[in-house]
Amino acid sequence: MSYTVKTDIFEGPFDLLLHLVARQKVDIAELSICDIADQYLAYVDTMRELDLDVASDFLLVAATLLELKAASLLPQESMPELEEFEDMPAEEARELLVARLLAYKQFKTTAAELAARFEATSRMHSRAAGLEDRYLRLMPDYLEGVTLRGLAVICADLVYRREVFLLEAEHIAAAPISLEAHVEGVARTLRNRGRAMLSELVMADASKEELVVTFLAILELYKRGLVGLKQDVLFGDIEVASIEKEDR
Amino acid sequence: MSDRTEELRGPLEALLFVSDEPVNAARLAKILDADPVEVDKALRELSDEYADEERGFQLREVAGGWRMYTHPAHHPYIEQFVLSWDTRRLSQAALEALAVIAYHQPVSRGGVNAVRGVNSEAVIASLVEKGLIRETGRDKNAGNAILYATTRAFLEKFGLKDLAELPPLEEFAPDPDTERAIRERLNALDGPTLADEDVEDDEDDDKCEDSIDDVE
Amino acid sequence: MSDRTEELRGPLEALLFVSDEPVNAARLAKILDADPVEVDKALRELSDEYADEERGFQLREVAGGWRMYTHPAHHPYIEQFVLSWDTRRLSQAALEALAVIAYHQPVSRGGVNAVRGVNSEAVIASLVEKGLIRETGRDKNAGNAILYATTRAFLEKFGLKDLAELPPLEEFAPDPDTERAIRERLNALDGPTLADEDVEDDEDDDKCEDSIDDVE
Repeated sequence: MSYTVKTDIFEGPFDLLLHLVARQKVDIAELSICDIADQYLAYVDTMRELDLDVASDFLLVAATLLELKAASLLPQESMPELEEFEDMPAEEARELLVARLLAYKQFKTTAAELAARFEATSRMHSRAAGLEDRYLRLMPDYLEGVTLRGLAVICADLVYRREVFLLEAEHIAAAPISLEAHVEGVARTLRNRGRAMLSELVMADASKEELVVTFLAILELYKRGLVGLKQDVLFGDIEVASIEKEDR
Repeated sequence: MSDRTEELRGPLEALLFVSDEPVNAARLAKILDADPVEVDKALRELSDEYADEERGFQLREVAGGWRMYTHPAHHPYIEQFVLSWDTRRLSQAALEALAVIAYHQPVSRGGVNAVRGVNSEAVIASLVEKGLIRETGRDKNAGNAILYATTRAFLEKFGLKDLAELPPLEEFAPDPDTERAIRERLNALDGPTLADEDVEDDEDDDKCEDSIDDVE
Repeated sequence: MSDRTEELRGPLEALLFVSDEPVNAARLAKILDADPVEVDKALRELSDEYADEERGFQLREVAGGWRMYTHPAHHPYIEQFVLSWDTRRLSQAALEALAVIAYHQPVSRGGVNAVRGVNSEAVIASLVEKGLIRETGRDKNAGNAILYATTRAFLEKFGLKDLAELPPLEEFAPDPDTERAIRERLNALDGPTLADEDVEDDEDDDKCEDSIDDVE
């Protein structure tokens, strides 16, 4: 299956943590949250170079591990606040992490079972030959109400949307503006301020290219689930708000 | 076969042959103007007959109905003949998300994220597009987050009669050794011994709602 | 049946069951790596067997080869069954795929995906089942991807003599060059880089993702 070839890519922070936890079969007594945390961070570090977006998914668990590590070194110290594990004593945070990991492990196993079922079922083929001609006219009219013109409009619309999209993208590519840099820039601003209007995110003297890239950056952040968008009136200013990552 | 089920065989085969989805016995009985119990019996006999005679096709009960499929033994020939390498596989990420949805349905994206520990938006969209899951409502208690459930196509593609046929989730719980190992390894060396506290149920982790709805 | 033709029965039934057109004995023999004479014999025996046992389907030799058909004795039931089929209309996704296929045929799944910006596997399968499109060949230059085209039923539904009668897309597009540009792009996209092996990574088939690649 496809995932077996990407050996060093993990499907999420729990997947990586599970891998690290399971990898060391020996010396259980020697292992500690410190080792795990260090290994985890080392991995996230290499990942960060490869793909910042992927790495960001892993940071909450990294932060939790760090908290646990700190707690194990300095049990009396109070811990910095963490989003999901906020105000939670280290022990509880650990317990939650263990519970999450166990639940994830359970579903990973379940997924493997489902994959096996899917694989087995996909070796049995239903008949997709369609009806014999004599029955075709009896079939319900799945295209009821659809006109030829309607079909053409749908196709033209798709094609046009796609075309504009590509043209815009090509246009931007010509300018030395990195979308990823803008994504980072917008994300940084939002991290500091929580929310901002689109008009505030683009400089007053921004070129059309910069405007477009900033807008694309906002769409990209929206797609990644990092920001929410709100526009009160048509053609009005757009509010971009950072989303607390409580659902990670 | 009894006389009656013998009579039903031909018409049943013809209907099943042309059907593009699983059909239940009641519907077949109605079309054949026959007793549903007889039809059900005839279907089971037919299914056994195909199996006994090692025919190229089989009759299976899936997704709430009966449908003919080729026998898996002949898959390599069929692949060569029509399907080529057009086999439809699912990524690990998609399978994980699907597993969570299958067992916790109806469940929000936040619920799936919580179990997987990672944003599952893209995989959920791809599962919807593949027709394996669908939107089934909104969670009023969680910012109107969209709830997802599996479809009939899911049952069919996974060879399940109904959702009750899903193997119990408990079967997949990590064994005590794994659990102990995970606990120990995430434990501080000198930390307090962990009591066997209740493992938190992830279904209830729905504080993580649809992130976009939060803002609006 | 002789031992050998007995052995061939299962695989032959499986192949004929899924085939949507007559297949000749030579082709079947090649796929099964069997003696064409034996295959021909097995086909005749199978055909007789269906007839003797009054099965719901029959195996007939028609122009171009062998094909399974429903038995005429059961036609009234089948007609009633087909008439009872769910009249749900096509989803927006299915209409989009159909529109793209109508205008760009023959086109691969990858080509439809490229225009729609999302994976179209499930809708294409449903359009085939509904008899609106069909497989029409393979794209040798794109990993043997299956090519799709509309069916005669599609033409009849819209009262078209042939595809040339489809209203020109240009009438509906703001830019007359668009269609040509897209065709060129589709051809480019259909190339080996977008071979169908990649379909399992559907999460990546996303419009936005494409855009990032394009920009960088």
